[in-house]
Amino acid sequence: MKRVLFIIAIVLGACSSTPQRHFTDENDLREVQAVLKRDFHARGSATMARMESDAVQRACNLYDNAPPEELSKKLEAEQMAAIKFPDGSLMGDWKRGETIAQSGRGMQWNDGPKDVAGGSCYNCHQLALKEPSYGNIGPSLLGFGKLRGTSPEMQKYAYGRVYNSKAYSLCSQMPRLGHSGTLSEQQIKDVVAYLLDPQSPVNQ
Amino acid sequence: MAEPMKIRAVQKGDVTDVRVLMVHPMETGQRKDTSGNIVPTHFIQEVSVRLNGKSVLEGQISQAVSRNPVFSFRLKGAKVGDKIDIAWLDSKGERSQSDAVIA
Amino acid sequence: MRPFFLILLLLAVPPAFAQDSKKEIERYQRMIADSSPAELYELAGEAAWKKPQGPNKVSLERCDLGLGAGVVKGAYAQLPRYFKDADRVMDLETRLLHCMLTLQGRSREEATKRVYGNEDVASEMENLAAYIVGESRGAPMAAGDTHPKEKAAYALGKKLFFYRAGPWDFSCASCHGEKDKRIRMQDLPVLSSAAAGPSVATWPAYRVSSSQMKTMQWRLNDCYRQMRMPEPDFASDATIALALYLTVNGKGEPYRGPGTKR
Amino acid sequence: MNSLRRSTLQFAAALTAGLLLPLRALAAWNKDAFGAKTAADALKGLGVGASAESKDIVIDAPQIAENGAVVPIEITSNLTNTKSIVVVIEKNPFPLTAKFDFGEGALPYVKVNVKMGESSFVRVLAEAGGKFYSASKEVKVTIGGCGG
Repeated sequence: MKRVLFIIAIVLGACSSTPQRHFTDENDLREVQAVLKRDFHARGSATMARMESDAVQRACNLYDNAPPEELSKKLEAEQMAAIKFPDGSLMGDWKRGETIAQSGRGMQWNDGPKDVAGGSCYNCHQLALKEPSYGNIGPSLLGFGKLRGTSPEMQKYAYGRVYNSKAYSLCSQMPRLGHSGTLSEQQIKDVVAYLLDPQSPVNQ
Repeated sequence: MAEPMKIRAVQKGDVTDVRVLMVHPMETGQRKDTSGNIVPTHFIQEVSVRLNGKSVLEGQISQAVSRNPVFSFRLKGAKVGDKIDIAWLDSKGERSQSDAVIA
Repeated sequence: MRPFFLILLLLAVPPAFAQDSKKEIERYQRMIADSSPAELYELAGEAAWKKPQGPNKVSLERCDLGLGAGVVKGAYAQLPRYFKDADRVMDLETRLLHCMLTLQGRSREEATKRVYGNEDVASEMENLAAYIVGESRGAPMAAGDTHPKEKAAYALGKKLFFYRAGPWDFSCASCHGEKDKRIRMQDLPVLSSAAAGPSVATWPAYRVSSSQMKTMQWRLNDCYRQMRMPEPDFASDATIALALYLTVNGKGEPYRGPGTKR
Repeated sequence: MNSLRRSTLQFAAALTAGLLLPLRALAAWNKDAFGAKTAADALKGLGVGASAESKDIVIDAPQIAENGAVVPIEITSNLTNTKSIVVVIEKNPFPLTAKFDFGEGALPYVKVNVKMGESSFVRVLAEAGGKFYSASKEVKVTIGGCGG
């Protein structure tokens, strides 16, 4: 019991004196952005347009990834509204989905126009048990479809999460794979199948 | 004539620890160079270690030995001041030979 | 990112598998460090340091890396730092470039034509870095953190570290900001803390996966590539500020490079 | 890599002093065995017969290798008068990786970095007293970085 009290004490301590934020105000953000624009240059597909920051990035930067509640809700709703959900089934081919989940390519300056982009999923998530080399920045998705089923609502949730994770959790570290143009509609459907399809190794 | 090897031979009690660093690409024939064409196979096949001119170890190796090979061997019955020379021959017939004195 | 106190309450303990595989990977890292060709680059770097070059046909042996002209022993462990002659904070590669321009009379364009080598031929900068850092082995790292410009560079480095940008909204902290995180099997040190020590103490490093000796400038360059950002300018203030931020965070760690990594 | 100053001097010194003995014929490289696509064919090519498992062959290899390009393998044979050691990486395209023959002055020990295409068993065979012995160890090759 003593140990639990001790932990709660730390937690309260940490909350009361909120740590000094990394960026004081919008001007601070602009100064850092100016340094990036001065000291970087375009290369391959990575153009300097990528230095522009949108409302989501500004909010997450300014508030150390924990913006006030109503700002988060507002921006999440805007992001959700921008997701184009295809009609009909959102489950594609889980075999292609596995290749996408394994591949870390896409959007880098050394990715050529002919290179097929991947989702880098295994970098951060566990998915199929047979792949021991997985990251843990994101939660484990082992047995995702077995646990949650393949209802249209679940397909839409999975599709939306992959398309734009910030629509669900504004400052999530998961890239906006659809919103950023990394993965195509079909590729996202294939990833959804990899997550939900009972045949997929994720659900074995 | 290929780059010389880096040999370190140190006497420890009655055993001599020999470590040799060789400069060689050890191409497997599966690698593509920066402009995208396959680099043909090219690797060390034979290695010979001699103590004072007498062969003590003969090795045959494949392209599965890593690039810039690093070997460690142990000799017995040698002493500080003895001479070790190591030679290799690769799949293109290139050779290299270096020697060192046991410290 | 869940608020701070929730993480504390969860006190997640990594599952057993990840625990002993972490131990096994550390064993692998020790084994490849034992039998590494890194030494070959240190030798080549020593030769490059002494080789007269440029219009002035002068070697780099009079280059002041911070401890006096030509002093190499222990110099890297005190970089990056402020240099009065250039009125600028510089890391090792920036300082070497400075000496190439001022002592050897070389043009910036020529000296930076090929700063990153390949597995067949390392770059001059990579060989030089391997030699110079090797001469700081054992010295506790002590990058400059007292001069106003050093403090400003640290502050800028810290802001760059936490600034999320680019199509994937990543900052350095996205991967290097939280304990016990991995990308696949690759452990991610929290570089915004003292845990940066072992990392900055082993870069530059021979990368077995590419059979190349890689420098700190390359390390930052390649991280930005994988963050899907445009390319940082070689030896720019942004890269120096980041290098200084990481090295000051790891202050006191005994330097033990050039390292050998996967 | 431009010239290596210290080693070059070492090499040059040997040349001038005439110490450089002519290169004798090295052990001829066994083309069939090294060209074999399976471990069994490779061992047949080397004339290595059936082997008994033996704990006297000690293999020190990482359980997990972050990258298959450099996997350090250290082998010690404690079998009395070991004549040779053979290293086979079963899942490699060409499994036979190395064969070392030990003469009078060398201990049956070798450490070498090898490449592994994927996770696989590393099998080591030793010839001692006219008989063959073997031991093996599994090495898991993982993907370390962001796979990009």
